[in-house]
Amino acid sequence: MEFTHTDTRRMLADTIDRYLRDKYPLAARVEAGTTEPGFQPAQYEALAELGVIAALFPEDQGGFGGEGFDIAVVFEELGKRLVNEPVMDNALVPGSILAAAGQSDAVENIIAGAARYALAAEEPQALYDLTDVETRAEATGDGWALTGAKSVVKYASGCDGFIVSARTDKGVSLFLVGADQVSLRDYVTVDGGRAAELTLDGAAGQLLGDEGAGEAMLQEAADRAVLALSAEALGIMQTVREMTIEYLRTRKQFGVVIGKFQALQHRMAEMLLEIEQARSAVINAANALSLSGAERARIIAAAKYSIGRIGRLVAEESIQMHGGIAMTWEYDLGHFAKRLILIDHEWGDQDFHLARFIEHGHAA
Amino acid sequence: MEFTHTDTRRMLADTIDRYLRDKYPLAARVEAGTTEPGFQPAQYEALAELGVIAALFPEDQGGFGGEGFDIAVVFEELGKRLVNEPVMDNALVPGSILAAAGQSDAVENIIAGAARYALAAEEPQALYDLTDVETRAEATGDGWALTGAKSVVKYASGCDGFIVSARTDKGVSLFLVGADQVSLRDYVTVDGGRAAELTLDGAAGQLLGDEGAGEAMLQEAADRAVLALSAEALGIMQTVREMTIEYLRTRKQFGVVIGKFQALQHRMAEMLLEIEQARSAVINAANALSLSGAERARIIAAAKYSIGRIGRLVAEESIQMHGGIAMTWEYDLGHFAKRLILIDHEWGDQDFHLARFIEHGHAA
Amino acid sequence: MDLNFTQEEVEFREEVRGWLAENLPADLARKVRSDAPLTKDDMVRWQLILHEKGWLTYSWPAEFGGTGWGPVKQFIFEEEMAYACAPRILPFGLKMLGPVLMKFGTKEQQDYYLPRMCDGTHWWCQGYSEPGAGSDLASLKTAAVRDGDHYIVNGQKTWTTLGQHADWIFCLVRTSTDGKPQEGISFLLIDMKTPGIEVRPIQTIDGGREVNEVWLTDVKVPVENLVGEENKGWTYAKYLLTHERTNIAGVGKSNQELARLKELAANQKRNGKPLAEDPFFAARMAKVEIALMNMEITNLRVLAQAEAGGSPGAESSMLKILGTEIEQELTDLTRRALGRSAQALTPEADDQGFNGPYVAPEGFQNASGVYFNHRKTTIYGGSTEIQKNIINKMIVGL
Amino acid sequence: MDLNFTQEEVEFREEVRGWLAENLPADLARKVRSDAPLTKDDMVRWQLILHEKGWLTYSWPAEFGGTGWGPVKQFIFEEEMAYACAPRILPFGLKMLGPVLMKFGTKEQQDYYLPRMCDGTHWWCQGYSEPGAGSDLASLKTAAVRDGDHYIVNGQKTWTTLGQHADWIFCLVRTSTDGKPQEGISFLLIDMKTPGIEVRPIQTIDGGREVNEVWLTDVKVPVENLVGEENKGWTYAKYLLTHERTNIAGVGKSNQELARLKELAANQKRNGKPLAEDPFFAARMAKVEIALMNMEITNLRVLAQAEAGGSPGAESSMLKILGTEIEQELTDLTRRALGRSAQALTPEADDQGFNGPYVAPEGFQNASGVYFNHRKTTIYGGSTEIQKNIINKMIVGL
Repeated sequence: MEFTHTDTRRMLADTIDRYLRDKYPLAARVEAGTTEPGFQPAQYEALAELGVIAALFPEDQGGFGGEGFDIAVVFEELGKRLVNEPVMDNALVPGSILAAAGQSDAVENIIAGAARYALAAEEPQALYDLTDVETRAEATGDGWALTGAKSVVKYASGCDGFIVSARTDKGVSLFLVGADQVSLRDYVTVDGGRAAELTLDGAAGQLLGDEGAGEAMLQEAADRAVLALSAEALGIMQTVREMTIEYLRTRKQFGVVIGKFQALQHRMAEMLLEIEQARSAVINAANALSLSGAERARIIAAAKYSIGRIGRLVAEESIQMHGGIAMTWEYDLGHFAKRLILIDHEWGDQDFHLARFIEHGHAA
Repeated sequence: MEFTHTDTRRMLADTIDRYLRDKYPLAARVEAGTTEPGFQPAQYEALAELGVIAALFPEDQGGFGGEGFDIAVVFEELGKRLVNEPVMDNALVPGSILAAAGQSDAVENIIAGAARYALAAEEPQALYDLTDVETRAEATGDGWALTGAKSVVKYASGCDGFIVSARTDKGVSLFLVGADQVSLRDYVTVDGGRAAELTLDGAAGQLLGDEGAGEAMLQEAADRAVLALSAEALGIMQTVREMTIEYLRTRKQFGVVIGKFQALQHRMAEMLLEIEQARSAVINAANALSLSGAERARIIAAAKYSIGRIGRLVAEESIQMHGGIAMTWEYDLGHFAKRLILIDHEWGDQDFHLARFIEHGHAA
Repeated sequence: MDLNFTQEEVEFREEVRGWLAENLPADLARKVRSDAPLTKDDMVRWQLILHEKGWLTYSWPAEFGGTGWGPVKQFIFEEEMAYACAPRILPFGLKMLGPVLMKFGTKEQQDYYLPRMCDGTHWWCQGYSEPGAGSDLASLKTAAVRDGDHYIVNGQKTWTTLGQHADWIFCLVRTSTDGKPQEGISFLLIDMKTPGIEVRPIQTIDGGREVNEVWLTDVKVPVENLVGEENKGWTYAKYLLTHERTNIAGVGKSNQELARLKELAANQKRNGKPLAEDPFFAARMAKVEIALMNMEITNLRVLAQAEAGGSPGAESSMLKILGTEIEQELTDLTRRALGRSAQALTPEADDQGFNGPYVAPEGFQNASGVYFNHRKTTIYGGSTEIQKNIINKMIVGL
Repeated sequence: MDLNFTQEEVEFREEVRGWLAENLPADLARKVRSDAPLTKDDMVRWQLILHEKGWLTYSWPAEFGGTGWGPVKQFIFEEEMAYACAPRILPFGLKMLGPVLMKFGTKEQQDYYLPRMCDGTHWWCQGYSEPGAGSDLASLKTAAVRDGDHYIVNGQKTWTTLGQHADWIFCLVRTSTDGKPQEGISFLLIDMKTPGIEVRPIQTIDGGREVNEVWLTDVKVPVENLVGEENKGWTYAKYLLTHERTNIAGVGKSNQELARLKELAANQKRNGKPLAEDPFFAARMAKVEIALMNMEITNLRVLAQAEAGGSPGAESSMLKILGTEIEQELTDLTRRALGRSAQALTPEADDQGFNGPYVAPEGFQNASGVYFNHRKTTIYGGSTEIQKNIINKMIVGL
C-alpha cells in the first residue's frame, strides 16, 4: 500500500499549482465565464504547454500519463483554483474516444492544445442516460447522415469537430462530425462557462470505431469524465474548506470569533470528516480505472454519488456558516459553491449513480 | 378552525392522566412486560372501567366516542406513561372489526374489559403487507376450516378468540376462530409485552362480514391502528422531551450544565421542532379518519411515516444527549426509547408508508 | 378539534380567488411563475391595482385604512396570492414600517407616511443590517449625531433589498454608545434624495441585483423624522421583527412550488418513465410534501391561536426554520428534476418572441439561480442558528 | 499510489484465514455470528487457543513476547478475525494495560503482569469512568490516600465491562486535589479480591449484563501497585486512550455485518420480491455500503501512514465517528429488514435442540437488542461530541 503520489505526479501537481496561483486570478476566470467563448483561450494553451493535457493520455498516444491517478491529480489541481478551461470537455473526453478510434492526428492536436473537440451525446429528453438516443444516422454513399438534437454540449463553440452519438439499426454508434455540419445555439452556464444546444439535419458524419459499439465507448469516456469531475470537486472542496476555516477564525459576532460557537464547530467537524470521505472516494475511483466489469462500475458510481452528496453538504454548509457575504458575486466562495453543485448535474447526479451502484451490485 | 379538544375529550384526557400518574408506576409496567401475560390485567380492567375502551367506540356500539380524535386523545395519554396494556391490540383493532361484522355482544364485552380478542393477520413471509395471505380457509358443512401460520400476534395468550385473515377463492376474508382452535408459541417482546406465533391446522372459523371483503376490513382496522400508534408515539415523545430537557438543565460536565453547550442546544431545538411536526401529523391523521379514499390513505400514511422518522430521531438523540445513563435498564428513558423505535415495526414501517403515500398520490 | 375553515372563510377565499382570476395581469403572473425578475413598474402596477381594491393594506387595522382582517383571513389572502402567482407585496412599508408608525409614530407621521406608502408615492427600503453586524444586529455602528434641528448621519447599511428604487429608508442608527449596545439605538426615517446618500448595488451569486449597500456621509435628517424616543429604537426594531407574522412559513408559496415541481416531474423522463415514478425522486418529493403537510397544520395551529388573541412563542421560530428549509428543498428538487439543463442560464428564453430551442422546459430558465438565491432564506430575517437559539431559550431556558 | 496489499501481506492474510478455518471452534463462531452472549469460559477458551498459537499478543512488540507485527498486519489479522466471526480479544489487559506497563511500568510489574494477562491467570477490567464524570473523565473523585506502604482507596467506578469476571482492575484514582483536575490523578492496579470491593451489575436497556459498577470502600492497595509516578496518571491514561488504534473504525466487523444484512435482505420478501430489490431498502443498503467503502480507504490511508511511522491526527477521531455511525446504521437496517419479527425477544431459539417455530430468521433472534446495545458506541470511548471537539481543535484550532 502506498498513498503518496509518484514523484512525477507530485511534480506535475506542483507545477500546475504554482502556475495557477501566479497566473490564474479568479476574477478573470469569473469574467470569462460570463462572456464568449466562456473560457480564456490563452490560458488553455498555456495549460496545454505545461503538459496538463498530455498528462491525461498514455505515451503511445503522445502523452505521458493517462492513468486514473494522472487524471485525479490534474483535475484536483484545476478544481482548487476553479479553472473553467475546457480540459475535460474538449480534451479528456473527446480525446480518449478519438484515441480509441485510432484518430491519432486529432489526439496529437488535442494534446498540443491546437484543436478542440466536444462530445455531443446527451439528448434533451434524456436525464443523464447516454443510451437514450433518438438521433439517427443513415448510411449514405461514402459515409453517414445524422439528424437529431443534442443538449448542453459544453464549450461547443469554436470546436474543430464533434463526436455525436446516433442510432443505426445496430444500436448506438459514435460519429465524427465537422463543425460546419451542425447548428449551435450557444449560451452561458450557471457555474461560469458556455454550452450549446446542437442540432443536426442530415449532417455528414464519419463512423468512429465499430457500428453499434457506441454504448461501450461512451461508458469508457463516462468513467474518465466522472473521475475527472470527482477530482475537480475534491479540489474545490479543499479551497472551500480553507476559506471557511479562515472565516470561522476571523469573523466576529456577539464579540467573539464565530469559530468559537460550538454548534458551528460540530458542523465544521462533520464537513471536514466528509471531505476526507470524498478524498477516499476519489482515490478509490482513480484506482478503479485500471479494473473492469461490475467492480469498476460500482466504485466509480460510488464516487460520483459520494461527490454529489458531500458536494451539496459542503456548498450549503459553507454558505450558511459564512452568512450573507457568501451570497455576493464579489466574494469568491459563491463561485466555488456554484460549480460544486453543478458538478452533480454533469454525467449523472447522485440518484443516477446510486441506482447504477445498486444495479451493478446485483450483477456482481 | 379549532385546535383545542372538546370538553368531554379534555376531561377524558385528564382522567386518564390522573389515574396513570397516581396508579401506574413505570416499574410495575416494566416488570409486567418481561413476564406473563406481558401486562397487568387489573390495570387493563381499571382502564376499561375509566372508560378508556368505551371512548374508542361510538354510542351505537356501546361506547361514547369512536372518532379519530377520541382515539388520538386516549393513546396520547397512554403513550405518555408508556402503558403496555393491550388497549389497541385486544380492544380497538378487533373490536372495530367485530362491530363492523355485527358481533355486538363481543363488542360489549370488549368495552367492559370482560373479553379480549386479537387480530392474527400478518404472516411470517410478509413484511407488513396484510394482503400477502397464504393461510387458507376451506368451506366445511356449517363453517370454515383454516390452515396456516400468523406471526407476532400481540397479547394473544388468554384471548377469548382470534380474528384471522385467510384466503378463499374469493380473495381474503376474515374469520372468528376460538382460542381452543389455535396453537400459540408465546414470547416476550423487546419493548416490554408479549406476543405469539399462531398456527392453525384445520381450525374451525366463522366468517366475519362478506367473503372476499377481508382486505377492505383490514385496511379500515389498519387506519385506526396507525392512528393509535402514532398518538401513542406522540405521547412517548412528550415524556422523552420532558426528561431530556430536565437532564440538559441539571447534568453537569466540565463544570457547566450540558444544556449550555450550543451544539446540544441546536440539536435539542431540532428535536423540539420535529416533535411539533409529529403532533401536527397526528392531528391530521385523527381528522382524516372521517375522510375517505386516497386523501384519507395519504394523510394516514404520512402520519406513520412522520412518526417513524421523527420517532427514531427522538429516541436516538435523547439517548445520545443523555449519554451512558440512558443505556441502563434502571433509568426510565431507555424503555420509552425502545417502545418508540418498535412502534415503527407495527402496522408498517416508515418505508412502507412512504411507498403507500406515493402510491395513493398517483391514484389521486 | 376542527381543521376546517368556517363557511365565511371559505366564501372569502372564493372571493379572493375570483377577484385575482380577473384582476391579476397575465404577464405579471407568468413572470412570477417562471421566477423571472420583476421591474419596478411591474411591482408598482400590481400594488396600485390592489390599492384600488382596498386590499393592499390587508394586514392593517381598519382605523388606519386597512381591511381589519384577522390572522386567518390574512393567511387565506396570502395563500391565494401565492396560488395565483401574484407578485409579492413588498413588506418594507406595509408590513414593517407601517405597524411601527401605527404603534410608536406621532399622529403627524402616521398621517403623512401611511397613505403615501400605499399610493405609490413612497417606495420604502430597510436600513437595519450593516457589514460588520450580521446576526448580531445590535452591534450596528451607523451614527446619528444631534446638531440643532437635525441629526447628522454617517455609516453604511447593507443587504438593502430593492433600495435602488427607494424614495425613503427607515434606519436603525446609533445615537449613544453608553450602556449595552441595544440601549443607544434610534429609529430614523430618511429621504433617499438627501445629499450624502449613495446606493451601490450588490450582485448576488445568482447574478441578481436586488440588494444594495447604502452609504451615508454627513446626511442631514430633520429631528422630526425620529420615530418614538431617542435611544429606544431597539424596542421598535424588535416590535417590527417579532410583530406577528401569520405566514412566516410560506405555506401557500411552497404549495404552489410543489405543484409546479410535480408537473415538471411528470413531464421529465428517466429510463423512459416519468421522473415522478422514479422511486428515488418520488421519495424525495414525497418527503418534502409530507413535511409541508405537517407544517401546514402547525401553521394553522399558530394561526388559530393568533385569531383567539394569543401570541406565538417558539412556534414562530420553528415555522421560520421549517418554512425556509422546505422552500430550499423545493428549489433543490426543481434543479435536480431538470438534469443537465439546469446548467444553462438562458433568461432570453423568457423574452417575448423567443424562438428556441429551449434548454430547460418553458418556465424553468432560471432554476439553478433560484436554488442559489434561496440560500439566503436561512441566513436573513434571523438565521436558522439564531432561531435555534431562540427555541432553546424559550423552551429549555438556558 | 497503490491500494493493494503486498504479496507478503496477501500471503499473511491467507495464513490467518486458513488457521482460523481450522482452529476457531464452530460453536463460538455461531454464537458470535448471531450476536448471542458469550460466557466467560467461551472467551477464555478462545483466548488460550490464540495464546498457544502466539497470536494473542498480536499487537505487542516482540521484546515483550508479542508478534512484532506492524500496523498493516495487525489490521489484516483483525479483519480476518471479524470475517471468521471469532470472539473479540478483550482489550482491557492486552490492548490497554499492557502497552501502559510496557512504557511506564517497572521491570517487576512487566514480568509479573504481562504473562499472566495472556495465560488466563488474570482477567483485567478497567476502572476509568465514574458516575458523575461521563465525558469529563478528569473530574473523577475516587480517592487514594497514602497510608504507610498502602493506599486506601474509596470511591465508585462505573461502566466496568465484564468486571463480574475480573481478577484485577486498573484504576484512575485521585491522589491530589491541588492544581488542575488532571494533575492529581494516579494509575493503580488493584486485586479484585481485596476486601472492600463490591461489583454490582448494571443491566442495560437491551437486557444485557455486561457492565458493572465497582464500589471501593477502604480498599488497601500496596504502593508497589502504583504504575509510574504518583499524580502522573493522566499522562498514562491519555497514552492508553490515544495509543495507536489501527482498527478503531471496525472495517472488518462492519463488512461482515453488511454481508449478513445483504443475505438477510435477499431472503426477506416485500411485495413478493426480495427486500434487497425494494428501491428504498436497496438505497439504504447502498448508502451505508458506499460510506463503508470510503471509510475503508480512509482507514487504509491512516494505516499506511502508521506503517511509515507517522501518527494519525484528527483522522482517528473521524474514523471513530464514522465507524460507529456505520455500525449503528447496519444494526438499524438489520432490525428494519426483519419487519415485525424484530419485536420478538426469543433468545431460546438460539438454544441447541430448539424446535420452532422461529419468529425472526435463524441467527437474528436479538437484532433489536443489538441495535439498542449499539447506541453505546457513540457514547463511550470518547463520545461523538468529544471527537468533534477534537477534530475542530486540531484543524480549525479554536
